[in-house]
Amino acid sequence: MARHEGRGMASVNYPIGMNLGGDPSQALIHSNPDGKFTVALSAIDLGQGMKQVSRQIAAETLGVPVEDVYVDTADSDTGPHDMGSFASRGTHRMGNAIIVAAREARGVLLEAAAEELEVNAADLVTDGRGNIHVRGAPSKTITVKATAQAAQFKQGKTIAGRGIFLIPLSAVDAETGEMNPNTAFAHACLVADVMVDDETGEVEVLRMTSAYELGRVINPRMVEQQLVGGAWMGISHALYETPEPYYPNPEHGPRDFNEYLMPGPGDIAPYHVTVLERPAPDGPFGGKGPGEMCANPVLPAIANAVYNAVGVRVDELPITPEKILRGIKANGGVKQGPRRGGPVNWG
Amino acid sequence: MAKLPVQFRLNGSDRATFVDPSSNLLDTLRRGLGDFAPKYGCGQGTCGVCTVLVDGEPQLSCLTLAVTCEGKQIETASGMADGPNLQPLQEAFMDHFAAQCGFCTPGMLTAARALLARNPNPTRDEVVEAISGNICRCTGYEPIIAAILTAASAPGARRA
Amino acid sequence: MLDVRTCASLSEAAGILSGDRQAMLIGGGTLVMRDVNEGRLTEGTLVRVTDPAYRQMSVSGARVELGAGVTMAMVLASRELAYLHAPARGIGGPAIRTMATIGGNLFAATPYGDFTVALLALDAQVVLQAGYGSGRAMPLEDFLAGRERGGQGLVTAVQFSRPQNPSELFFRKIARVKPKGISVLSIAAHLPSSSGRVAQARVAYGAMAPLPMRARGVERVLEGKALDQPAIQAAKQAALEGCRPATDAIASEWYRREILPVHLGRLLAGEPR
Amino acid sequence: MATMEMRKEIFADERDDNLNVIGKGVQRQDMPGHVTARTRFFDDHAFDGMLHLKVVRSPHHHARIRSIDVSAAERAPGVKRVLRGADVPVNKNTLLSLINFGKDDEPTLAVSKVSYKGEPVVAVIADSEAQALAARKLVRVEYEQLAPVFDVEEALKPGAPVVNETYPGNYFEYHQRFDHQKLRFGDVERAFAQADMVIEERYQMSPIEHAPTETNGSIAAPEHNDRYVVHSCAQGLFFSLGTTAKIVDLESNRLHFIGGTVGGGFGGKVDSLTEPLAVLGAMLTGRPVRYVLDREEEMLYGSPRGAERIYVKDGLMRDGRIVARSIRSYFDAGAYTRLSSYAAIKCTAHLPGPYWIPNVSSDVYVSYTNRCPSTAMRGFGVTAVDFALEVQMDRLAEAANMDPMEFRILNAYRDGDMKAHRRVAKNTALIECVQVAADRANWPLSEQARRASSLGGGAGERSQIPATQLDARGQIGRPDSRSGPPTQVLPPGTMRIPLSKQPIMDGARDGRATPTQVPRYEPQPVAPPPMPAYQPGSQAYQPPPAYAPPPAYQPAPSYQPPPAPPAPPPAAPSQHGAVRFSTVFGTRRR
Repeated sequence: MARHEGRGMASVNYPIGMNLGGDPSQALIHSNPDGKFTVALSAIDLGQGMKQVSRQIAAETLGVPVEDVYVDTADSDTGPHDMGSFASRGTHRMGNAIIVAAREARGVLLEAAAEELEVNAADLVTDGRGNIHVRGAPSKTITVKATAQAAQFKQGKTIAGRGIFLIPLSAVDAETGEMNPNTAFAHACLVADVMVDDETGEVEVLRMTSAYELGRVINPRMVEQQLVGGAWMGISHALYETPEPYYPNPEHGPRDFNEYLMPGPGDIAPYHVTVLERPAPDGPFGGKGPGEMCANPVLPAIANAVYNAVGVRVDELPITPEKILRGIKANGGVKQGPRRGGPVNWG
Repeated sequence: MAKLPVQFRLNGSDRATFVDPSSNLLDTLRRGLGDFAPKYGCGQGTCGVCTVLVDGEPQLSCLTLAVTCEGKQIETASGMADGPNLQPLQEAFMDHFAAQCGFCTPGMLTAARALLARNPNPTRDEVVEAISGNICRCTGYEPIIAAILTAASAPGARRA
Repeated sequence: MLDVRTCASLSEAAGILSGDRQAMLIGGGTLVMRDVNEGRLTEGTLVRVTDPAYRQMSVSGARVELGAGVTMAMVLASRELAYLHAPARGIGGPAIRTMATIGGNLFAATPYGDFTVALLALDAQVVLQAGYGSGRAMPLEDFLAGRERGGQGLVTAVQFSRPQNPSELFFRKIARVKPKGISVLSIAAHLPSSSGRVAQARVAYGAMAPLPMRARGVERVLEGKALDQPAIQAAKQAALEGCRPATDAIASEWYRREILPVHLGRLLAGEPR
Repeated sequence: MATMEMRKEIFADERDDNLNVIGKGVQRQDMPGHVTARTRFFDDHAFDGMLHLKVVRSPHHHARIRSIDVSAAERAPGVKRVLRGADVPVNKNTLLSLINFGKDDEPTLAVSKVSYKGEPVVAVIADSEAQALAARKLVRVEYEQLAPVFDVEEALKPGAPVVNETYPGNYFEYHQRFDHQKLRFGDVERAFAQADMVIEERYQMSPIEHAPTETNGSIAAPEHNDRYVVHSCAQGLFFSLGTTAKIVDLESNRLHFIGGTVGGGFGGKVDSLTEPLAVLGAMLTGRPVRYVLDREEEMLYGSPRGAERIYVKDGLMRDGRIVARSIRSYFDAGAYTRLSSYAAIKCTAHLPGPYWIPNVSSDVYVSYTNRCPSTAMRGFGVTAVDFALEVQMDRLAEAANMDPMEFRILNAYRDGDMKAHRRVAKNTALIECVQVAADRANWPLSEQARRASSLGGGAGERSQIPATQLDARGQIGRPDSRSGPPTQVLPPGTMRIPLSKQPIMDGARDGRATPTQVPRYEPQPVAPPPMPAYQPGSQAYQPPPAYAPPPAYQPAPSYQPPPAPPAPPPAAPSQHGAVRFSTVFGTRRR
């Protein structure tokens, strides 16, 4: 028996939002009489965190504490049209629509505060803690709550906003494929260390080390959720999953979570991510969207690591123990590649 | 086919309802009694999202005949919090961001609760074993394992 | 529609099962309820047994008897049954183990049924009760051979001789997913030794044939040998005798044949999987 | 163990980090609901008198339906209604008809033939789930089996079984002209001839199931005001509402969709697999109807990420520069289009990966086979090709005798580089990711690689659009369409598609606060030379009448998008998606 360690890497980019545009998102925001805000959307939270991303973008734009904003999604009677949660479009498209809506609501809020403080609205700033004051004169202040009450019960103003974000649909040339596909791209590089058993073809992912450039990170804890969960899914796609294990032969499809193979909680590899932020010129606060791409580099990085470990190229996913074992036999044994680097430097 | 009465304690309250003889506990809790904490994920015993405690032991409610629960103590994730006060296990799940879509969370919490009741100081391997019947498709398990280990070391964790 | 009959005694249940072709025993529910939930089982009577004898364990004597309704969790809770903890832990996750019974495992279709593989290595007998009569014991292997035909009666218990030296029972389940996955294959080996030589070896496989099977070739070559490299090599050579593994969602027939000797060799050599 | 760190100093001059809550790891709004089990998913709603719907599925991969007998099922206990194809008001749809892309090709319930194992044929609605399951067994369908085809390349061969009558060649038709989507940039053939090495490999990704822990499903219930409330797991609420409104032929405002809290999707809940039948059931019974896929249905018939087969051919110089990349790939759509047509375009836009390569071509096909239709999944159109490209990159690095990291950095795209789809790259950061990952993995890089930057080294010559060889490969109706001959050479710098417009951010009345970056969105001005006098109408290869596409689909009235503003002739893209995609894709500026 022999186990062989190998190391592989891959680098990728990923387009943010629906290819070619034409995918509008709308948002509505309104305030209660005491300055607490509701964002009404028809966006979908699949677990990726749409509600919280929307909440933080709305709170930042409004200039109020995040606790003073709740996101209500999705009800087609109250939330205006949105294309949906796919194509890494949620943060980028809906985030921008929310900014538009929140800017409008903020404009009314500041106008109302200006009227109460008898100053010019252009001179007002928010402190993000529920107060509005004159720039450079913190003592000349009014709370968001008092402003909202005055706006609605005294001034007759609706502190509300509506927003849409649309990248207009663009065409594709039939003969050259020329097009305007996307406006923002995220980037990643991932290194996988694996151990391959040359008698059984089994692969253990020892650790993974990656760097992701995601534009502005709206919420680092949620980015971590996506990247860690996505890396697990990447291992799963690379080594385990398919509903057609003998594709294109359609037989032997799995019928349950026992037959559909995915890594269990005992198969987790230690993982270190470094996040870089190069803001997207048209993203909300420069945000892009990490949700989809985070599995992608794992697949080739593991394939390349397996090759480095035992000299077998598995070009058909998933990289099952059977395919590796067949490859080792076809090669007449293990052919290990060059060592690459030393112990990890996760410090 | 006549419906059969069934009565048990659900999260500390006596509850009774009528079921088809072949009804499973999952449907009985959800549609008969309105406790939506246990979820339908497979009906096969392969995903764990319907996990409940029956007399303190973890059981898959989708594979449990409702009539066999007569007189038993059933506990679900909706009964975990003490009023508005969260259990350390729930707080640890929050602190570790151990849920994304949240669909597996009630079953995970229930599986973890069964573990900590029996073994207040589990090793990582024991935590992994305890949730091995519960599928999570979002998190990669890591934050869930970390949350359970944190809860185990928290003061008052034994309550969980 | 489905009805449920609850029987306070084993003989009552056995009587119903032999008299009503649409009656089916429900133990822990892990097999039957799936068929109910997915609509494969829509008519007939589910027979449930509440007889305490059904869940009785006598574990301390030379002859061990486990009621068919004993669950994997009960096995795991028994210190006397430590030699069966590995196969019991191989069944599902904790919630499944609270429910899954030894009797049910005898009926689990390949690649399930790993506990049964361990029972084969222990030369277990199955206690059956047909109608209202008294029980009869039958070798597990014979029981399995007739399983698909059905009509053998109600399985009330399994019996086997307690291993003299529990550390001589080995079990290994090869799964893709850790810690809980279904079998690529499983191996159980009872290798009693007498002055350093194997005597009366019993080796069994799961997922290497349509039913859990005995590895008679391996048993033969190990008999009377010390567990040294040549013996292990001979066992690996003989490992595939009688195997008819399937191709399924977990692994192909080719792969199962390739790795069985590898894992058998590692098990016999005391190496990790 | 998982750890994450932020490297704020990189690109720091491009950000203003003086923000209040953006960038903070504050708790999720939905987390308290998750840990107390109070989060309500679509199925966590109780209705009095709720009925349950189960479908009868085809046991065959490909078969003609001879007869359907539902009489016994209709008489079964608890059964309230049995639905067949004839009961579905608009029993043919394609998902992207909502944006006018593609032809309606998929029935909700099969009528005359089934094209995949698991295709729904009959729906049974009963008081209880158990009764619906029992009655489902009583439906009798007689089939006459047909030869199936399972391989994407076999399906495209002449004489292959016709999977989908709407697309009788077993391929999605692009621009009403080609059997695939093309990408042409430079002259790959000439570059291959001049390259030191040419490396060609085949890659295959098998299908992948989304496997969310919550299966697809919905509950539809009659509401007051003669409307229907629908609790849905859809990933696009209005997408599902629109699809449902079209299929059940109901005005959109008579549907009240509630969702947004979904137990995982990953792309598998875009297809509206259950909503139309649940609503139709509620309409026809006057009762709430619940239709939830069981796990086996979800696994086998819940539409996977489709398989892809990808051939990559690269021309490589000994110094490690890639001088040409040619790709031919096949999306396995399964029996119906769903979203595969879109993925092929997205894939084309992604090529040749995040590298600057002066000569690129690709031919991306969508093939129909007799398997469950595939759909979007996390990384749609990109995941498989990234696998292929990055394994290929490993091969190339080895062939050039270079370290794989250094090889990536050498070939990485940088700000100002021209991409193969003729737009300039901006905001790139591949090199920095490689550098940081190498550092953290303790993978040594040369001084030169460590000094490289996405900000420099691009543009200049690399920003130019080369002269490009065009061809007629895959033109519909040509007998030798696989080896279509060269047609013409586009001069350097040719652009035919208008640059994208500024994003529209409508609604703001307050122009003062601009907490976000000002959109800088127009591509860098690349001075296009005068357009060549290219007249597509004058080309020799016009589709013969036999291959003329059927009349364009007219969207349902309730989904008529706003009228397109006046546009440059002929039918340039509008701002509102009102133009048929099939036309859009075929349009070029003249």
